[in-house]
Amino acid sequence: MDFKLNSLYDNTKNIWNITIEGEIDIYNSSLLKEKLNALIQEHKTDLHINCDKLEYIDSTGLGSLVSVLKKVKQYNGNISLCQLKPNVAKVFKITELNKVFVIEGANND
Amino acid sequence: MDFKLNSLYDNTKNIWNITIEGEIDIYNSSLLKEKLNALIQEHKTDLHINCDKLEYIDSTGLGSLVSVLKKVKQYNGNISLCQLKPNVAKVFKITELNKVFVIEGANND
Amino acid sequence: MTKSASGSNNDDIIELGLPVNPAYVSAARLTASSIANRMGFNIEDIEDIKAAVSEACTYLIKQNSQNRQSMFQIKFILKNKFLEIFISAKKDPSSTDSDEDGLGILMIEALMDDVDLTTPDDTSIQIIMHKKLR
Amino acid sequence: MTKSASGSNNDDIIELGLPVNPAYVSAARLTASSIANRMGFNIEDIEDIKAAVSEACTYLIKQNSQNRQSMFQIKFILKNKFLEIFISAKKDPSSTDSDEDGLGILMIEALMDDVDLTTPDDTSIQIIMHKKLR
Ligand SMILES: Nc1ncnc2c1ncn2[C@@H]1O[C@H](COP(=O)(O)OP(=O)(O)O)[C@@H](O)[C@H]1O
Ligand SMILES: Nc1ncnc2c1ncn2[C@@H]1O[C@H](COP(=O)(O)OP(=O)(O)O)[C@@H](O)[C@H]1O
Repeated sequence: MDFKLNSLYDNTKNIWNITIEGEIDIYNSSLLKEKLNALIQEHKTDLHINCDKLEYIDSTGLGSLVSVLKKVKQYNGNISLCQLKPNVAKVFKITELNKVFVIEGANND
Repeated sequence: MDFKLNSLYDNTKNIWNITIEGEIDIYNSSLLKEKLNALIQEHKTDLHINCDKLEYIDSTGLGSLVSVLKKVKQYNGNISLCQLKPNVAKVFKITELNKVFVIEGANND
Repeated sequence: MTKSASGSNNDDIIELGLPVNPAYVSAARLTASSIANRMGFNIEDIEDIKAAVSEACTYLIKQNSQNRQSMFQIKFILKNKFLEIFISAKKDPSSTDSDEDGLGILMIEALMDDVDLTTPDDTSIQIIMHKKLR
Repeated sequence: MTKSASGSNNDDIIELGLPVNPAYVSAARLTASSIANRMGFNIEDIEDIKAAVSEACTYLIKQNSQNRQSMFQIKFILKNKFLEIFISAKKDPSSTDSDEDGLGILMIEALMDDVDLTTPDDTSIQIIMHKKLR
């Protein structure tokens, strides 16, 4: 019931390829923020997050993503998310954060 | 949290190939017994049960299997189970039912 | 389980008491999901109920930052055509909503058919929510 | 969550009340699994705790076949080095163990470090079980 974050810096495209697995809630959302902030300290680039195995994210997890996005915007970068499960896509939609992040491709398994 | 049973009669080998997915407990174990009894009424043969996707079975589910096994033994048939997950293999072991059923190959994922 | 499968005309009631601690929100979520599943909700509605219970717990934790010894009380009641959920906890006398807390409540309102936030007295908060069986 | 992560020296306590009905045994199992996970048990021990709670509920249901309106009370207490679980329900005055019921208790004994079955009075049964954190 925790989450796992894998990251790989793509040298040629100059982007962070990230996958997040598991569940993000008030128990671990500050850790998500710390891990993403560490990445953008290393390389000030766009973040591509694959959410294929992200089972759940709550309001505090969304808050962490928004906080990181603010920093990314400062260097004119962006955060895109792909392969969202229906329940995860839904929380982005109802909070209208689907207009703030770049959301690509659904995951309807 | 329910279970799904798929069955396919193998004509050439004269066996029932069965897969059970999900969880079996006091809520649905009598249904398991009914479904297996219906199969052996149709063809009095050995039952090969693949437990690859069986997440849980309780004492009442084991009771259902034992009840069906008694009927299968009457026509000198057998029940074999394969691909048991560690927790499922464990309940067969602690109840010593691993000596009553034919248990083949583990599933250690 | 559909209502008739319970073999009774009375409402089924499930009660869960948990420490007001972020570590246990996942347990509340999982219990809610399991109950909603048994009550016959479809997959999308189960996810909605799960998320709404989680957000309600999170909201109450934020209103109760000074006292980690107290407990959530969560009560699930299966009425004839809908699930009713009561979630309550103590609140800090000084607590006020921040912007971010509002996001959680907004989400619950979008996910459930009816939501009510009450303060039975100065020291506690209760969130009541309904989801219709379709 | 390890003991120190809870930020407290007191025992964390989780309480769950469920209708004595086969439909809710899966909810008890899932809640137990989620709590054991948070308390830091390893995967094998989580499965053991889950199965033991499930078998205890099943045993109590069988001793209480006449009264589907009553409730299970399940209490999880995280002590310093072990998890203690209390599960109780009403029993039928007439109920006696069948062979098959014995299988469930035998399984609990194999899965947990310590099990105790008591009848606080003629109308109720309580199963108390311990699992050590390793
Ligand atoms: N804080 C609470 N926690 C748990 N259950 C509650 C709480 N408040 C009310 N209930 C339960 O909800 C049900 C209906 O409550 P109530 O608000 O009095 O209903 P109504 O407004 O429909 O008359 C009752 O069964 C009561 O036990
Ligand atoms: N039937 C029960 N249901 C829930 N909790 C119980 C029950 N019996 C005892 N407890 C709890 O277990 C803890 C220890 O109980 P007790 O048997 O009195 O302990 P000990 O034998 O160690 O003195 C107490 O916190 C008590 O609240």
